[in-house]
Amino acid sequence: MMSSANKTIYQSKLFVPTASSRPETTPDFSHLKIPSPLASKRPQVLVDAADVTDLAYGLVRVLDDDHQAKGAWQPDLSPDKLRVGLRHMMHVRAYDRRMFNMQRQGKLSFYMKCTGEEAIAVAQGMALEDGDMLFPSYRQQGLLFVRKRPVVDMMCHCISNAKDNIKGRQMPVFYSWKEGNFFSLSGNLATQYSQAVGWAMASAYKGEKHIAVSWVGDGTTAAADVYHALVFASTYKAPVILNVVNNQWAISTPQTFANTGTTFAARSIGFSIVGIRVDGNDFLAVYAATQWAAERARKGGGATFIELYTYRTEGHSTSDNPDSYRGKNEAAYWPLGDPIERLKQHLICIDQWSEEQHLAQEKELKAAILADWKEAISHGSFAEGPHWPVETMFDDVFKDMPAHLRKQRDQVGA
Amino acid sequence: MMSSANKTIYQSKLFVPTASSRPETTPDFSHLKIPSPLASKRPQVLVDAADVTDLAYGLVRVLDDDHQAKGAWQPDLSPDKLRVGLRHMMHVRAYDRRMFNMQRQGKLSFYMKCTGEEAIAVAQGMALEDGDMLFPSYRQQGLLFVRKRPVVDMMCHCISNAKDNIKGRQMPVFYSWKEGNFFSLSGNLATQYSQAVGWAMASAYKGEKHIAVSWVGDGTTAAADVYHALVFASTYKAPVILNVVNNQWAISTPQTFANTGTTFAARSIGFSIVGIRVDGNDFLAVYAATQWAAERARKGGGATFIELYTYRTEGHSTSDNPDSYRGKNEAAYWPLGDPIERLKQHLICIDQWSEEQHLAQEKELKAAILADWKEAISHGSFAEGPHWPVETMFDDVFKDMPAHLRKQRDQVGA
Amino acid sequence: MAKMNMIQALNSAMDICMNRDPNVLVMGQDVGYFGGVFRCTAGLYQKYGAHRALDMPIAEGGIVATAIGMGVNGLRPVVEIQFADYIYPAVDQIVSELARLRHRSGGEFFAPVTIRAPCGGGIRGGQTHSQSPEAIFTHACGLKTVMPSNPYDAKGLLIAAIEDDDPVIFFEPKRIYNGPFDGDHLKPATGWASHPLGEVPEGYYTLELGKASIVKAGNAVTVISYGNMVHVAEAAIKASGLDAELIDLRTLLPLDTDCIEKSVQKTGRCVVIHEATRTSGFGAEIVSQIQEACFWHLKAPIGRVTGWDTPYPHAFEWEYFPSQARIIEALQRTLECE
Amino acid sequence: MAKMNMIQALNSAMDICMNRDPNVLVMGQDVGYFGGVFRCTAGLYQKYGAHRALDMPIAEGGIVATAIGMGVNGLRPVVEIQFADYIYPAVDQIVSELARLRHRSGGEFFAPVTIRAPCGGGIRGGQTHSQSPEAIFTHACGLKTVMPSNPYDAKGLLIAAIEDDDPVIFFEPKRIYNGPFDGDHLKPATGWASHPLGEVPEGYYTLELGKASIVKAGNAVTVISYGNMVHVAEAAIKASGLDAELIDLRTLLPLDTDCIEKSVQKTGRCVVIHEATRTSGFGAEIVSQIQEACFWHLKAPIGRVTGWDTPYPHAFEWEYFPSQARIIEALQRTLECE
Ligand SMILES: Cc1ncc(C[n+]2csc(CCOP(=O)(O)OP(=O)(O)O)c2C)c(N)n1
Ligand SMILES: Cc1ncc(C[n+]2csc(CCOP(=O)(O)OP(=O)(O)O)c2C)c(N)n1
Ligand SMILES: [Mg+2]
Ligand SMILES: [Mg+2]
Repeated sequence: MMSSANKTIYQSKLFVPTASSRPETTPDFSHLKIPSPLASKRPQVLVDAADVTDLAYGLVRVLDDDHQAKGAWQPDLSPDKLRVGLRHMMHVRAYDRRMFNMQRQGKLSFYMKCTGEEAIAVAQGMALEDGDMLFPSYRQQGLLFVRKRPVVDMMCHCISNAKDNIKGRQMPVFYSWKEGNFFSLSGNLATQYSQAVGWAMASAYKGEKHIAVSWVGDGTTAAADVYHALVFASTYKAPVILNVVNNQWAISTPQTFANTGTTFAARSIGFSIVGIRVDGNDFLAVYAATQWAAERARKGGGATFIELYTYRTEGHSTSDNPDSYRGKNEAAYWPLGDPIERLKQHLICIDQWSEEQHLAQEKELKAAILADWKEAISHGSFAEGPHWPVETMFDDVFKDMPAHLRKQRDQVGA
Repeated sequence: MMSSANKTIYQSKLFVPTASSRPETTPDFSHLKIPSPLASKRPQVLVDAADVTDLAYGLVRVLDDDHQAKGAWQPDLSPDKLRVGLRHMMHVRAYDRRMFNMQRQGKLSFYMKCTGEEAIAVAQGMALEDGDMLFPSYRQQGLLFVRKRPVVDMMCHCISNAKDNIKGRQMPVFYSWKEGNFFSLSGNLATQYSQAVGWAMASAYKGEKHIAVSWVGDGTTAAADVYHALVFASTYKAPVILNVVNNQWAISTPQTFANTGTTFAARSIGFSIVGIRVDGNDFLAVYAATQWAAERARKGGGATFIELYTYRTEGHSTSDNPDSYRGKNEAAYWPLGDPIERLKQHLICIDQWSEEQHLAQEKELKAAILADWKEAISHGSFAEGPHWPVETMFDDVFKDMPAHLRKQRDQVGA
Repeated sequence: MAKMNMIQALNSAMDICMNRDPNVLVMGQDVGYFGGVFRCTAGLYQKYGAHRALDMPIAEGGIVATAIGMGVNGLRPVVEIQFADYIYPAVDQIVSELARLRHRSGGEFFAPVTIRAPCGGGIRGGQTHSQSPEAIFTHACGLKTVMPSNPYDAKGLLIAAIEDDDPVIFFEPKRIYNGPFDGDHLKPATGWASHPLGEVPEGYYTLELGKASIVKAGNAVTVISYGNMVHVAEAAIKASGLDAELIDLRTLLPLDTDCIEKSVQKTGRCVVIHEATRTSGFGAEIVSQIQEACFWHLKAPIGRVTGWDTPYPHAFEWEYFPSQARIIEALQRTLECE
Repeated sequence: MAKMNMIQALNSAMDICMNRDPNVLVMGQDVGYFGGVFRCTAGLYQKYGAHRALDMPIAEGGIVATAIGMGVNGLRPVVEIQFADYIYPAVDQIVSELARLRHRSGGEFFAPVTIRAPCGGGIRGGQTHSQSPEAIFTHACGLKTVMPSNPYDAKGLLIAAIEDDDPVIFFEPKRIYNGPFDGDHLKPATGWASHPLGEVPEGYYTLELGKASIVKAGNAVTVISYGNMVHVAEAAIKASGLDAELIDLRTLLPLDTDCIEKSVQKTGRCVVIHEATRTSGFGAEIVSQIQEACFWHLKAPIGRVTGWDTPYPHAFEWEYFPSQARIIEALQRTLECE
C-alpha cells in the first residue's frame, strides 16, 4: 500500500480505527442507539456489579424528546433546584465565552471551554456534598460555580495576577481551591484519577463519610492512572466516583482510539465496579446517576464508574481549530442536543420557566461576568501585572525554603 | 481499632482483601466452582467478544475427574503428541529440581521453579508455530523445552559462564533466545506484555502471519503495561495472545489483591477482547484454548486474553519461604491437581502410557539433566568461571562503543 | 536548498525516511490525520496512510512499549511524545527496557526507536508544557540523547537518529520551531528564512550523532550550550562584545568531549548554559568532565547558567528563562577571575 | 540503647511513627502480612492491623498515586517500593505530581509522602535489583532525597522523613541492611552489632534532613560519599593510610554544602564516590558545586569513583561495584597533583 524506492512493499493488515467524520466527510450519528428514558432500570444502590452490567451498555436518560422527565431515574429535584442548575450552566457558558474572547484579545495566554458539557460538572456538583473532594480535569469549571467560587477569583487565576490564589504558577484553567475541596489541576492527564482513589481510601480509613470524585476525558481513559484507579478502587472498595466525560474527541483524535470497540462504561465490568452510561447532556440523568453513585459509595458499596456521553461542541482549546480534523459543524449532527437548551425546554414544559426569563437571565449573567472581568483586571493583567512578587516563584517548592533556593532567589534580585 | 497515644483513634471502614489461607488457618478451596468439561461451549474463532463473555467466568476443561477427555474443547492431539507434552513437562520439572538444588548448594545465585504450572508453557508452546514470538515472564521455561533450546545452554545462562549466550549480564532464569523467537526477559514485571502487542502490530503491518504471545502472573495484572497491552491490542486488533497465569500468589500477596473481586479473564470484557478462563493444570484444555486463540489472531480476529487457573506449588523463588505467609501445604488442598499427574493418568487411562514407562522416563530425564549439568559446569561455574572476559561488560550498551565507554573499559584494565 | 523552519525540516526528515524505508513509521498522539499539534508530521498520513502515520491512545508508556515491540520486529518507529513534560509515564519503558534491551540480551535483541519530544519553555506553557528533562536520559546508559538548535541540524540529526540502530531521545526546543529566539521576548519574532541554518537541502543527508559544532570561534571563554539556549548565548556574546567561543553540543550523549576540551584548553574559562533546572542537570556532567580533563588550564570556576530549581512558572517565565543578561553576567564573572 | 541492624532500625522508626500518629501507615507490595521481602515492616501488620500495614497490588504508579491522595487527605503514608529498580513506573506520579503539588497549588495542597526503596548492588541481583537511581530525584525540584549508611542514621532520618511535610525519597542500600560492607566480598560478613552506629536508641529521635556527617576528620583530601560507599571509602582510607576527611552526605537534597565546602577549602582535594552510573550521576552535581565554591582552593581535579555506564552486570558485579582499589587509586591520583 505504501510506495517505496527499492524495498519490500507491505500489504498492511493492521486495523486502524476511523473517525466519526473528517473535513472531507459528512458527519453522521444515525447509527447511535438512543434509548428512551423508560429503557433503563434503576437498581438498588448496593447491587452487585455483576448483576447490572446492562447499565454499562445502555444510556441512562430522564428527559425524553418532548422534554418531559420520565422513567426510573427521575431525580427528586424541585423546580427551584432545576432553575439553580440552569443558572449555573448559563453562568459557565457566559464565563467561557468571555474568557475565550479575552484570550483572543491577548489578555489570557490560553483558555479551554466546556461548551456542550455544562450539565456534567453542574449536575454532578449539585448531587454531591460540600465535604466531598473533587479531583477534576480541565473541563469541570462548572464545579466551581456550584461550590460558589467567586468568579473574580477564577479570572484572577486565569490572568495570573496579584490576586491569583496559586500565585501565577499555572496556566489558565488549572484551578486549585482548597477551601472548596477542589483539587489542584495537573497538566498531566489522568494523574488525579488514582489520587482520588487514595483520598477516598483515606476517608474510609479514617471512618469518615466523604467521598472523592474524579473526571477524565474519553481520550484520557487510555492512561495508566485510569487503570490504577480502577484496580485500587476495586481492591479496597474505595468510596469514589470515577467519571469519564466522553465528548467524542481528544484534540484531533476520535474516541474510537480509546473506546476499544465498546462503551467506556463497560471497562469497569472486569473490575467488579458498576459502570453506568449516562446521557451527559441530560441534566436530570446526570444528577440522578451521580446521586445514586454517591449513595452507593457512602453506604460502603465502593466505586462507580460513570461514562457521561456528550459532545465537545467547540475546539479543544484556544490553540485548536476543529475544522481541520472533523466534519464541518459536526456538533450540529450530535443527537443528544445541548444541555442548557434541554433543561430550559424541560422547565418551560413544566411551566417553571419562560423564554423571557431565559433571555433576561442570559443578559444578567453576561453583565455580571463583564463586571467580574473588570474587577479581575483591576487586580492586575497577565501582561502588565501586578503579579505576585517575582521572588515568590521560589516559595512552596518546599515548605521551608532550603539554602540553595534562597541563593537562587537572591540572584533574581529580589 | 488501632492504639495510639493521645490522638484520634480511627474506626477504619476500609475494605482490605483477605488470603486463601495464612499459616494460622487451614486452607480451604471448597468454595471454588469447578465445572465439568461438558459445561463450556467452544465458539467459532471469529466470534464477537460481546457474545462469549461467559467464557470469562467459566473454566474451560477437557480432562474430567476420571482422566477422560470430554466436551467441546477436546483438542486434536495424537497420543504421540500427548507423550511429547508429558515428556516436556517432566523434563522441566527435573530441570527445576536440579537447578533449585544447585542454588541451595551455592552454584547459582538464584532460581525460580514453575512447579505445578508446567502444563501452561508446554501446552501453549506446542499449540503455537515456531515463527510466533514469545514474550514470557519467568515461569515459562517450558517454552524453551518445547522449542528445543539445549538444556546445557539454559544452564550456562543460569551460571553466567563463558557459554552464557547473554554474556553474564542477567540473573538466572532471565533467558533470551533470539533464534528460538524467545524474547529477552526483563526483571521489571509486565513490561514485555505491551511490547508483545507492538510486535504483533508490526506483524500485521508487514502483512505477516506470525502472532505474538505474552504472559504475566496474577499479581502482575495490576501493572500499567497490562492495561496498555489491552488498550492497544484492542484498538489495533493486534494478533496477540495475552495470558495471565493465575497461580494464586504473588510472592506473599494473595491473588485477591489483584483480581478485583472477579475473574482475571473478565478484565478483557471492557476492551472487546475475548477472555477465556482455562484450567491451567489441564494440558488438553490449555492446548485447545491456545490453539483457538492463535487461530483467531491469525484470521484477523485480534487479541485473546487467557486466564490460566493454576497454583504455585512451591515458593516464589529460592529467596522465599511460603510457609511464613500461607497455610501449611496449601498446595495439597488445591482442587485442580498436578498437571503432570493428570496428563499421565489420562494417557494411562487411554492405554497409551504406564506407571513403568513413567518411572523410566523420570529416571532417564533426571540422568539427562545431571549429564547436562556436568557439561554446563565444564564450561565454567558462577563462582569460579570462566566467564566472558570482563571487558565485554561494556559491549552492547550501544551497537558501537562510544569513547566514554572505551575509556571506562580501559580502567577496568582489560 | 530550500528555506525551512524547524518543523518543516523535521517533517522533511521523516518524509525522506518513510519514503526510503517501509519499516519507518511515525506514531503518537494526534500525529496521524491532524499531523501533530505542532504540525511536525503534517501530510505524512495523507501521503503514507493511516498505517504509517499512526494516531495513538493517550498512554505514553503504551506508545513507547509498542514501539519497542515493533522495533524488535524489524520496524523503525519514530514516536512523538506531544510534550517532553509527558514523557514521564514512559520512563520505565525507556529506561528499563529500551535503553537496556541490547545489553541485557547479550546483543540478541534491539529496538531502533527514535523518540521525538518538543521541550523547553518560553511559550507561556506553565510547568507542564515547558520542561527540559534531557538529563534523566543521559543518566540511563544505552540511550543517545540529541537536541538540535536549528533546521539544518534538526533534519540531518533526525535522519541519523532514525537510521541509528540505538535508541535515540530527540528533544526539539519548541520555542524555536518557527524561528531562532535570542531570549528577548519583546523583540518581534523572526523566522528561520533569514538565518543561514534555515537553508536546508531538500534531499537526504545526515549529521553524525555525537559531534558538536562551533557556532562561533573565540579565545577568551568557552560557552557550551544546546537547543534554544545556543541562540540566547550567541546574542549575549554579541551584545557583550566578548571574544567567546560558542559550542552547540547538538548531541548530549555521546558527548563530543574532544571539541569541548580543545576549546576549554584554549580559553581556560567556561560557562555552561541550559534551560533545565540546575541541580543534577546535564550541565553538572559537562562541568564535571571539564574540570577533570582541563583542570590545569582553568583560570576560573566553570559557570552554570540554568533554569531555577523550581517548576516552570506561568507568570514569571522570563524571570525563569536564562536570559542574555544572566549569561553576560556569568561570562563577566568568569572573565574577572585572574 | 539497643543493637540494631538497619532493618530493625527502619522497622523501629516506622513502629514509633505509627504508634505516635494514627495518620501514619505503611503500604506497598508484600509489606503487610509478610512484613516485606527484606522484612523492614515485619510485625507492623500484626501490631497495627491490615488497614495500616497495607499490602498493595503490583503497580508502583498506583501505589504512589494513592499515597498522594491519602497525603492530601491528612495521612502520612510510608510507601515501600520493593526495589529501587522498580520505582520507574511511579516516576510520573513522583516527578509531575508529588514533587510539584505544593508549588503548583500555591501552597494549598501537599502530600507528606515518604517513599522507601532498597537500592544498590552487591547482592548478585543483576541489572534490575541493583540500581541507584537517586540522581533523577535530585533533578526534580520539590523532593528531598535521603540515603543513610547505618542503623543509627537510618532510624533518625526515617522518622524525620515521615514527619516532614515535604515528600522524601528514602533510599536504603540493601547490601548493608544486615551489616556494614567495605567492598571486600571475600571477607566474612560482619553484622552491625560490632559497629558503633549499630547502637540505636529504642525510642523516638530524629536527625535533621540536610545535614552531612563527618565520618573521619582529615587534612589531605576530602572524600564525599553516601550510603554503602561510605564504608568502602572508609576502608579504603584506612587501607591507604591517607589523611583523608570522609563525609557521609546522608541527605542529597537539600545538600549540606557548608560541610562540603569547609572541608574542601581545608584539604584542597576531593574525591566523590557513588555506586550509580557515572554520567549525570549525583556526583556530577557535587563536583560542579565544589569547583564553583572552592575553585581557588583546589589543588587537583575533583575525582569521581562511580559505577560504570553500563547496566549492573550479574557476573561482573565486583568489577562494577566501586572497589577500595579504585578509590585508593583515585585518592592517590588526586594527591599526586601538585
Ligand atoms: C500525559 C499527557 N499526555 C498528553 C497530554 C496532551 N493533551 C492534553 S489534552 C489532550 C486530549 C485529551 O482528550 P480527552 O481525554 O478526550 O479530554 P477532552 O479534552 O476531550 O476533554 C492531550 C493529548 C497531556 N496533557 N498529558
Ligand atoms: C515493576 C516490578 N515491581 C515489583 C517487582 C518485584 N516482584 C518480582 S516477582 C513479584 C510477584 C509477581 O507475582 P505474579 O505476577 O503473581 O507472578 P508469579 O511469581 O506468581 O508467577 C514481585 C512483586 C518487579 N519484579 N517488578
Ligand atoms: Mg474528549
Ligand atoms: Mg502469581
